[in-house]
Amino acid sequence: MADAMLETIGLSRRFGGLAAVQDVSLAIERGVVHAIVGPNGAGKTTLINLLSGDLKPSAGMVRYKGRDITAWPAHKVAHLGIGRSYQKTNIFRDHSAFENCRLAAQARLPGAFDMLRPARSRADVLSRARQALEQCGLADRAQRRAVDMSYGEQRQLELAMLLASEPELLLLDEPLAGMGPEESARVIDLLKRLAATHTLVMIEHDMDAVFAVAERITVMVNGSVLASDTPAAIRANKAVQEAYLGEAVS
Amino acid sequence: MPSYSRVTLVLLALGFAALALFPLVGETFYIRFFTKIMIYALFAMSLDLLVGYAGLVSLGHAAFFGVATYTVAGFIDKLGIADGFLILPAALAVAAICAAVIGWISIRTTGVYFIMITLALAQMLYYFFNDQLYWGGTDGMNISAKPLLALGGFTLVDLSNRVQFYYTALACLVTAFVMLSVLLRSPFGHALVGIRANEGRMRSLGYDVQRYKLVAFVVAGALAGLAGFLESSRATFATPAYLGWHESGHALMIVILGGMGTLYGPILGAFVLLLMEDYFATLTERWLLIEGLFVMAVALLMPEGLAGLPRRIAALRRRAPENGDG
Amino acid sequence: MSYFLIQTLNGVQYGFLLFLVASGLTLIFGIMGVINLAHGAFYMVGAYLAWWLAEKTGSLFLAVLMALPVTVLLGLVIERFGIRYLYKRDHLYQVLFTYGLILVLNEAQRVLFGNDVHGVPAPAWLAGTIRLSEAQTYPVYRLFISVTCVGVAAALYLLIQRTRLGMVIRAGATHRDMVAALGFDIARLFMIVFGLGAALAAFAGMIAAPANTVYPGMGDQILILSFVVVVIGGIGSIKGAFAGAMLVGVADTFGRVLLPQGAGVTVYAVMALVLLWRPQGLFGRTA
Amino acid sequence: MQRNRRTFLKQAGAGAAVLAAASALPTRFAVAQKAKLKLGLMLPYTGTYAALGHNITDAMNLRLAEAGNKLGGREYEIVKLDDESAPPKGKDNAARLLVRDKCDLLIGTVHSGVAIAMAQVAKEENKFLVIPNAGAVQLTRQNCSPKLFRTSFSNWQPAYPSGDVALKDGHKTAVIMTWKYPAGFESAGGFKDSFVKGGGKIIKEILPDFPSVEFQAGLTEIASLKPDCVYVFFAGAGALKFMKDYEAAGLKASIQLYGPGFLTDGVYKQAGSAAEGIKTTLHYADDLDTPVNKKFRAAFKKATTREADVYAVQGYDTGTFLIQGLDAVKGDISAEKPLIKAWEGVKIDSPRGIFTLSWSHEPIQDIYLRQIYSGDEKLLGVAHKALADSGSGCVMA
Repeated sequence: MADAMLETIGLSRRFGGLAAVQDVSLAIERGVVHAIVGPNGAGKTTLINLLSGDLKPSAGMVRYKGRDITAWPAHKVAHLGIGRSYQKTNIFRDHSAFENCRLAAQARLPGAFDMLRPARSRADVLSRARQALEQCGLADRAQRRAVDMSYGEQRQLELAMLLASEPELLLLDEPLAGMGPEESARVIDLLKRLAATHTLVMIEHDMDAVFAVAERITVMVNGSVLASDTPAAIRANKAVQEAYLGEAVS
Repeated sequence: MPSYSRVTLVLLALGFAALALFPLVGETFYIRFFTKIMIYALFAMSLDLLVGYAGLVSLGHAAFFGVATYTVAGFIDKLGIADGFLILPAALAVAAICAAVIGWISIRTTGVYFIMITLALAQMLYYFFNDQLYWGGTDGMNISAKPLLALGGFTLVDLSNRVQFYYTALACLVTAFVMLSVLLRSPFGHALVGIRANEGRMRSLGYDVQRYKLVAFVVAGALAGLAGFLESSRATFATPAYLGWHESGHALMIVILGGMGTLYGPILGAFVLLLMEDYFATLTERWLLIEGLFVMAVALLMPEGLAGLPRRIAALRRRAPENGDG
Repeated sequence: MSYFLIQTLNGVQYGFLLFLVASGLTLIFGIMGVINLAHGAFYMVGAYLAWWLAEKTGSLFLAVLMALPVTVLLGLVIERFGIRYLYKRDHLYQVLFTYGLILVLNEAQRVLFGNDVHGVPAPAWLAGTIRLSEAQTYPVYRLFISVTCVGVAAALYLLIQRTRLGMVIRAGATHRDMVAALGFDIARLFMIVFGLGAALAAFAGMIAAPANTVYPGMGDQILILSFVVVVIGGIGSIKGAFAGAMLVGVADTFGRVLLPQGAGVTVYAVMALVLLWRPQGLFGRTA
Repeated sequence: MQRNRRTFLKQAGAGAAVLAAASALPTRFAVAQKAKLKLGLMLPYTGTYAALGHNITDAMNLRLAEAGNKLGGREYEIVKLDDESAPPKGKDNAARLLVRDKCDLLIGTVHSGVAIAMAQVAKEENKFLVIPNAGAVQLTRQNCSPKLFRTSFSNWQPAYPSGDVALKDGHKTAVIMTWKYPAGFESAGGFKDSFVKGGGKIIKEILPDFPSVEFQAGLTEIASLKPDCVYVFFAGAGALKFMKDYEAAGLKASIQLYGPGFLTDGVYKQAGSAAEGIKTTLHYADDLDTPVNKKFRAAFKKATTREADVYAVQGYDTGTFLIQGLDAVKGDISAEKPLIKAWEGVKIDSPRGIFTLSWSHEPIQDIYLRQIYSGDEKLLGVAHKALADSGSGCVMA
């Protein structure tokens, strides 16, 4: 078994009286594609937000490579090499696709705070951005304004930005949401390729996609972890079948 | 991010050239008046960095302008030091430090909070000078001399000479323009614009958003300090009104009238607004009524300001035939 | 009554007045997301109307009754022909528009009522005083202001928490689209709220007129103080406005007594401290 | 005759915003106005002090009209400019009048901060400045100048006699309450000078920040200190509110209130019973029983339908001052030495009584004691005869 890259211990988050995430202890292993599934309102996105630093936990701990990063602000978490994408497309609408990726690529490189040299003269940043666009099949869309792109393209841009910042660990919140079958296939392909070199945590509703790429699956219900195991074991798990997969698998 | 079209660049060059030539033909009073306009343009430009690029709507920017004027007054009339090479950095530093403290408190908040907090904290500085008899209180204080810009007994620039002062102000304006252009083209500048567009996303990409904002706030504060240094040297006067929120509102007006998010907008805005105020005042005693209505109209009808007019007109033209066809 | 107690009374009473002005500001912001710099100008409009009508009718209460609809109408007109177009824009434009509005209202006041300073007599039955100490008495009218403020606070609370309009207002504050989808006329709702906010500020000006004086530009100072109150309390929170107003009133009073050198700065220092502790204000929602 | 900048600009055909037109203005103007004297009148016509600006202007025009609208036999023209009581604009406005409009002489203003700015511009441009109101002491002390004259008062002046008055009334202890701003301090200083010299004791100085009108905390302090009397300096809205609060706090009956005339002038009618009994000192009293005053008040009322006040008197005297000086040099304002000499030697038979100028160019004048009595301001007598400001720190050079 590989070592745990990201670990949560008793992680909880309450919103007023509602426990959105409750006592979640997970170990994400290095190099593994780890899917988180569960019905709407199960607390999946909240969990991602807790991992990425967008939300602070009410209780519990997050460890990355053995280091306690609980309640670290999002930008510091990002600097560790944990990147995330959003379920609801979250891009710079008035920027070109290229500039979207360029900003992402610049973020973690030294010299992001440079006030003198032109941003567009940074060869390392530019090539990263270009590469990311290519990987996501958006090379020919580089100069298009993000807001003018199709929905599917915007979803891919969301991924491209993530890649441009070259994280080790990717937190993907429904990367396939709202995509047509063709686009989905392309992205699943991309995710498989990424899996070779990255650790992936993804929330996804598309069960075919989940079983196609995931090596581990965590099932969440009502903020708690119901089961966390290999896809085969999850498929066989009675409790999961009853609680969630029942209709989906049959 | 300023990436100017060729037409804009040519117009800019022409504009600056016209300003450079003006003292050759202009009459004394207008040299003085244009100097003032350029100083206010510089001030508004510094505010534009916050409002137009970083998305930080500050309603307390005049405070940094004002503390610089009192720094000049303090050096010359309280300490008896007239060395401009000492006063200038000190004025910039005082403005920057005030901006750092006010910024540090303010940038924890966003939106309306930010507007209100910058306003209130700036008022605090206003009342400080307003209440201290040592600084002349409400009367303000005359500054008995102009800062001396001399090296080894040789006067580099004689600020008491109106034409030389004019060119000093112009040089400062151009320098600030170039400096900000460079800044906005840099990774830092791009990040600022990104923060304005989508702060949360920038954070999750790994940008320390607060730090960027604070640095922008301090840079803008220091530039406002430069404008304050120039204005107090020009007018040889310091008054609490320089720090008041009406001055901040006025600067905001210049920025929006000219066109925020363009560095030349504030210059355009300063010339148009100050000359227009000058003209309104000759029309009627009730000129503030006209100005108020004008301000409201600009807010409603010209969100992109003068700089955005060509684009708007072009857009209208494009739309008109379509409508005709339909 | 001891010296300390009397000073506390002064501070609390001042706080009540500040609350009355600030509540309208926080209401408009909390529900409509609009920053209204002209709030102080509405306060001034109220004071001038109260003075002018009281002078004409000889009764302050009659004046208030007549002036209130006028100020509501003023609010409605300004919303309909100005503010309405700025909801979706950056706050910047609201700042600019209402800044222009201040200039216009200030100048209109001068054209209509001139530059003189005026006093408004309190109604005879409230004109008395109460003895507080051997040397000092306290005007009954000031106590009346406090009672009125409590009344307004209670009425606002009931309106917002207990009535159908209040329910829609509260829902509109957080879920504008949802309320619209449910068939409520959001545009009309906002118009009403803006009118109500403007009238609250004007009402404060009317009620305070006999205890204060009526003079040109009187709205400027009260505006900044209202901002401080609202920011301390948490924008959009009536409860917060109340707490903020009390804090500012008491801090200002004791600042004058205990720290006369820095009296002008006390309230701002208090504000800065509160914000360092809670950037969203005492009762503000976390962003 | 009088022209304001509106007509001036219209004639010049100016869209002043246009650069070309702007630079064309001065030449046209110089040709058209060669023979006339140009007086630059810089006063507030908008804002808090607008009423003062209007009274000064109207009374001055009244006086000049009485003299046949000629100064030293010369036609004149007045260029009016609203200073908005805005210090940041003070220098530019003064420069506009002196540099662009080429006025021969500058007159103004009400706000001390603006006047201080004007004084410096006048000095730089080497032009005369006549101040018809602003009372900042520095204008005729450390900032005095041979070409600067004041026809009104210094803040110290009307206040100084009030200390003696309080002592004479049998008071031994006093609390001073004034806005924390220069005019308040200078006025309080005047009271202190004479009160302490005569053996009185100042228990405490309460200084609310300008222009706050929240006085309750201070009043409670006064009530607990129980001084024999209180000296205050507030004006306009602040004065009105203070008097009402002072009465409502129950202090009026037990602790006598003193102040300079600005405390009650213009607002005592509004204050009603709250002003009753307050004693003030000033260089003027409405009911001065002299022919000059009566005639002036009637004429001013007729011309403007308003009642004259101390500001109108100052404007009127500014007119007399101009007439006497320029008559002496036959309208030749370039004859600076004789003109200064003439102005230094003026003897003005003013509605406020006859006054002359001190060596620091400040009126040497009688200060009157007045009291509000049965809703009217009554003259009680002269509090100090021919009082002159010390002019300390003034070096005429």
